[in-house]
Amino acid sequence: MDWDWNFVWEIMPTLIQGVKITILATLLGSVLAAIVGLGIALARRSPNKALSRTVGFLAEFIRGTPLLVQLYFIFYVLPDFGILLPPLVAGVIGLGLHYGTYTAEVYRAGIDNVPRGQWEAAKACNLSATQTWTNIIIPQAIPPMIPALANYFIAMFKETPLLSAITVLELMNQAKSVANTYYRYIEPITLVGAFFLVISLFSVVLLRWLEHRYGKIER
Amino acid sequence: MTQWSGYLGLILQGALVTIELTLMGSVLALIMAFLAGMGRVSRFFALRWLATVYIEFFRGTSIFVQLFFAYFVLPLIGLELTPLQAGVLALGLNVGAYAAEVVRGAIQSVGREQYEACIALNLGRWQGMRHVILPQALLIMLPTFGNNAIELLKATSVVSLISLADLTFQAQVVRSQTGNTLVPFTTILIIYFALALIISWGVRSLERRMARGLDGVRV
Amino acid sequence: DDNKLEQLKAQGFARVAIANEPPYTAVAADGKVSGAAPDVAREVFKRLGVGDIVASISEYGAMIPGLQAGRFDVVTAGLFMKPERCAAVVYSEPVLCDAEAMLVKKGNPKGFKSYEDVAKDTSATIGAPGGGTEEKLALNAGVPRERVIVVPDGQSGLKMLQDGRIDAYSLPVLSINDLVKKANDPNLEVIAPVQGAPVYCDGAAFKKGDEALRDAFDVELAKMKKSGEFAKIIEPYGFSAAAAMSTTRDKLCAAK
Amino acid sequence: MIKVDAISKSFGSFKVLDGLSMQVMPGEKLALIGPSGSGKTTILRILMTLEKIDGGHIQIDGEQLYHMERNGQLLPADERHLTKMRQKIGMVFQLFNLFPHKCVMDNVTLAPMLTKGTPRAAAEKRAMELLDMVGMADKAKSMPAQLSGGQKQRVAIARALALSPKIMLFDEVTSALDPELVEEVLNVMRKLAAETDMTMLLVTHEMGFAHDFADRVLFFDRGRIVEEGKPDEIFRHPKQERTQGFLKKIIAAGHRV
Amino acid sequence: MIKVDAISKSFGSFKVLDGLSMQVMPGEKLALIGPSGSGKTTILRILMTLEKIDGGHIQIDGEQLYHMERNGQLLPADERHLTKMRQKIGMVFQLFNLFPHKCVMDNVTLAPMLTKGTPRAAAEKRAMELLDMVGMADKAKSMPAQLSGGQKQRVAIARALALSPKIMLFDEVTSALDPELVEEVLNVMRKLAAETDMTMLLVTHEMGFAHDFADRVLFFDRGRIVEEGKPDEIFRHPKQERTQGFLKKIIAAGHRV
Ligand SMILES: Nc1ncnc2c1ncn2[C@@H]1O[C@H](COP(=O)(O)OP(=O)(O)OP(=O)(O)O)[C@@H](O)[C@H]1O
Ligand SMILES: Nc1ncnc2c1ncn2[C@@H]1O[C@H](COP(=O)(O)OP(=O)(O)OP(=O)(O)O)[C@@H](O)[C@H]1O
Ligand SMILES: [Mg+2]
Ligand SMILES: [Mg+2]
Repeated sequence: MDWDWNFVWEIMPTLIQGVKITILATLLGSVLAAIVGLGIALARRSPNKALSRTVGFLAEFIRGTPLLVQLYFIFYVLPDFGILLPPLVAGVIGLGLHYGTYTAEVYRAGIDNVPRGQWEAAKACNLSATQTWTNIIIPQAIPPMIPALANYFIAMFKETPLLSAITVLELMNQAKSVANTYYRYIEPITLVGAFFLVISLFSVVLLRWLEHRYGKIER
Repeated sequence: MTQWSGYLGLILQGALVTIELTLMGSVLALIMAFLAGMGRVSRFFALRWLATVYIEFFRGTSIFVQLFFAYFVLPLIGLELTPLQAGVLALGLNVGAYAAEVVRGAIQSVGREQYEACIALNLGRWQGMRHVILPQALLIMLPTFGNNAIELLKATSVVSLISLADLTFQAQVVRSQTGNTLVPFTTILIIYFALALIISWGVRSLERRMARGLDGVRV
Repeated sequence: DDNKLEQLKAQGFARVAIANEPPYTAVAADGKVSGAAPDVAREVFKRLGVGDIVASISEYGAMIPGLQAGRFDVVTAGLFMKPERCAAVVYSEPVLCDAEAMLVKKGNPKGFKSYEDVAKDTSATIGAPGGGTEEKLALNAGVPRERVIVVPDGQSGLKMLQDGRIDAYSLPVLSINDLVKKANDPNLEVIAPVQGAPVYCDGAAFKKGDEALRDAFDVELAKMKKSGEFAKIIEPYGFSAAAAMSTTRDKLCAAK
Repeated sequence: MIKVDAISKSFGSFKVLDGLSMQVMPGEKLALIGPSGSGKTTILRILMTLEKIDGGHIQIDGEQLYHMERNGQLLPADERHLTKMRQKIGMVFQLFNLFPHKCVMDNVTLAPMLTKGTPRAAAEKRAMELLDMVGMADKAKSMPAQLSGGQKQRVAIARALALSPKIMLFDEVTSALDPELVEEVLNVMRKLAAETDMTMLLVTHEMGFAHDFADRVLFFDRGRIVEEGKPDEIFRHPKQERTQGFLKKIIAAGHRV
Repeated sequence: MIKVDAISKSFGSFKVLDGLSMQVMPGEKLALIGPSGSGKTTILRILMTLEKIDGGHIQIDGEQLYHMERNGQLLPADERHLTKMRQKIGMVFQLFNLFPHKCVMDNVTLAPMLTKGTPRAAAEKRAMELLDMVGMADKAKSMPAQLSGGQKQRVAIARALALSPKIMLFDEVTSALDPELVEEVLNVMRKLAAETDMTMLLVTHEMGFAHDFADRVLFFDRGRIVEEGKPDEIFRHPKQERTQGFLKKIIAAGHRV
């Protein structure tokens, strides 16, 4: 089967529509993942054993099961319990929850990687717990997290095609619908691949820069 | 009212397919990881370049695109693959690209002093790699390999989109036969989680066995 | 390629694409493939000397590309004949005929009778399988793309209607009836047939180039139609054999 | 004055301190020496409240460190009590533990501004005096990563002094430094000892310095004080066999005593 | 005999060695001293071929180290040539660099078995002799993580000796050790110096040991040899101002000379 450039130009506007939704879903999903992750990380550090264990187990469960199935669950099962979400919202929640369990690990590692000596020096300087967190720990923990968080941002971007399973008209779904209409897969799928590759390569460059800029603290 | 036992059989068949995919995909991923990971640290520019292209391409494009490409586009250019082959190929190459970076990172994280000790003892490059660097790097890779394997397990769910009868697919079938969404999806979530637990347990015990003696505890 | 039939005979089975949309196609609890279309195909192939069929479930939209990519030997899934499709694949003579239906909430609150009615109501959304006839009918009737929700399978469509995510869900009459029967939900209502929508018939669809196989298929199909065996297979599923025998591929493929 | 009364401390099943008691007079300069793992660091960390104790009591200037007296009862100290007690104590660490994201000046002013509410101008004035004393005034705007080990340690000393503690704890403050850089830090400490009347507790492997610097030397072994006395007594005429053995090894290893 | 002829070496724009020349006689024991960053480690690493040189030549026993003679032309050495030359040289590192995943015995036997094809039995017999010499025979089955620093360093010495090099390089082999453990390593080295006729190059901050051990001392500063001579000359009567200053600081820091 031959490559048809006319067809490519014909379907391009449709695919670009899809790219917009894909990017929107990624952005919203990332914001949610950043917040959910913080919640999980804090809950897991909580001295309340019941809370930290429960949240810990739930996070493990979400991390150990496929996002696709979780999306089906959110979209098709939750309505039985009276929670009816529009497709995009359901998708963003799915992405945010799933990736929140990953960002939680980033937060945890970021905090744990602040050397114990810093906590001790803060104590020797007689800083209170809050002062220690805001002045010593957080400023040192955040910069090394940035590349890791950006990494998950890119990973999430590449998982957005899953949202097509719950009728979100993102890039993959648009491509499929084009393929369904014209019975041609080669151009739409290749284009989707190209879109992903270009955006990913671009983000890899960004990521390298972030790593360079924030990757390590000089001690 | 519904013949759940029959449908359970269907889901278990799906579980077998999922396990099969995960195992075969992992083997392919492992092979690719070592080839590309060691290619990345090779002395030869061509090898380094080849490995980099492979890794960036497969990490850059989404697994869905790769899967659809393997399933729908490759046959058009004369490469016939069964759905299972297409699934294993896409999953293995995709996860292999991620794991290759793990291999590279682990090899490089074995301290420079170990390489220098090899030179001082006049070991050849391959001898040093084989007897000194890789055995140590392997231990560093293992936990991340475990995570990669779980990622692969989760990614198998997308093969349902190319009509491979895996867990997720069978859950869809059961759902459309019975009209019940909650039961099949809850069941497969639990099965996925159990499989993930088995993987991480397996990797942990392997790690413990390999780490014996390295931590100063008498064996 | 004239040897296709010989190849199938040699390997002992034919690979068919189905959709898991009862009563056209279905998968039983034990995993066995049934439904009117595969049953007809199984019988025809048996007569041609091909022992069995092996089915893979596929989305409607993926069937023709899959056929072209050599994923299946034949599509037996209620893929209705339409001029564009006739241009993409080669069809057998008609097998299953059905009109289009819409599933709506009890009392048809938006008063839909045709796809045009859906187009006119600017807040209405309609669900349909991606790449299926209904999607195209709705689009042709003027429903904008964003109000035609592509639904992966019947059960999802039913669920989305029940949950109020879509206002109507469109499938062939018999498929809708089957869904409604299983759902056992008094809050649903079927509108059948949809006004202005033609009655469609499907056929077994083969890859271009497999005309010889298709012709052989047609010969056995015609024999079965004549002997009444054909009716015996499809009528229990609710399809009318008379409807399929009253029209021809050429007519259906030429229809505008 | 510090009174340590029969404290014990275990890590898991390993008993690091075993009913240790000692007293330190106000203004006294004390050197803690002994083999690796004998608990020297641990006792300093306990005084800084970086570790909890398992048993025993510690009084500083007549006040309980780990306990509070309430209606004649001894209760475990709460955070407020600990904060109050920590004002008396400063500590300098082996690995400096400077705050890497803050410049030298901010490292020194942070604690006074946050814990005592000292206005920035006053805190910076005092910080300059201290940095001047340790010979680091010209590096006030540098980041820690730009400093050598010896310079870092001198900033760490200034930082600890900024809270004007009565008691200063030094844990092997020179052992992470290149030999050439050791002297500059020891000089600062000599000056400190000469110019202030702070109580100073010093853990060190620099026997020569311990000898010159300390009023009294404690020899630790396995979580107990095996021998104590004036530096001359301990270094020239150790009574205990264990002390003799330790010093012999250290001397053989090329350290001057 | 080692002949180093006008070699230079830069890291980026920083010139570490600047036209350095020196000669070492067969069997000579040489101590390299000097301030931090003066290039002592670098010259040892260059002899071990762990760093490339930017200019100059090195000959070992009359053969070029970094070059090969082919038809009267000097070409850069290839891997095969380097492998051949490395057989003459062994090195012991500051941080031991033992292979953590192999037991003591395997650490020592690995190189002879792989590079010389020595059969396991012969390699183990020789390893036991060497481990016995460094006093580690009873730990042959231990993993490195189970050893103290001094024990690790003695194994590292045995490992380097297993290849029977003619030249041994020691880079601050005791400076990572607890003071108490230094002596056991130095004893092994004394024994080695007395019992074998290996050429030995030693970088150290242990001036006392350098004094007793070396036939000749080189004082390095900024990538050049500033002064050289018999230990007594250098330590008691240094001629150069830079040497005098360095020794004064070291002594002040509490090191015995
Ligand atoms: N957090 C901890 N967990 C477990 N064991 C510990 C911990 N801190 C110290 N120890 C152990 O307690 C013992 C005493 O440690 P401490 O640091 O007080 O010794 P030290 O006298 O300062 O020795 P060194 O001269 O090596 O610094 C050591 O055996 C050490 O391994
Ligand atoms: N790989 C490298 N990259 C950049 N600079 C280096 C590298 N290795 C060494 N240097 C620099 O070269 C100089 C000389 O280093 P070298 O290790 O030879 O000094 P040294 O005399 O052994 O000092 P020390 O007593 O501290 O070990 C130092 O300034 C060092 O920072
Ligand atoms: Mg200590
Ligand atoms: Mg050095």
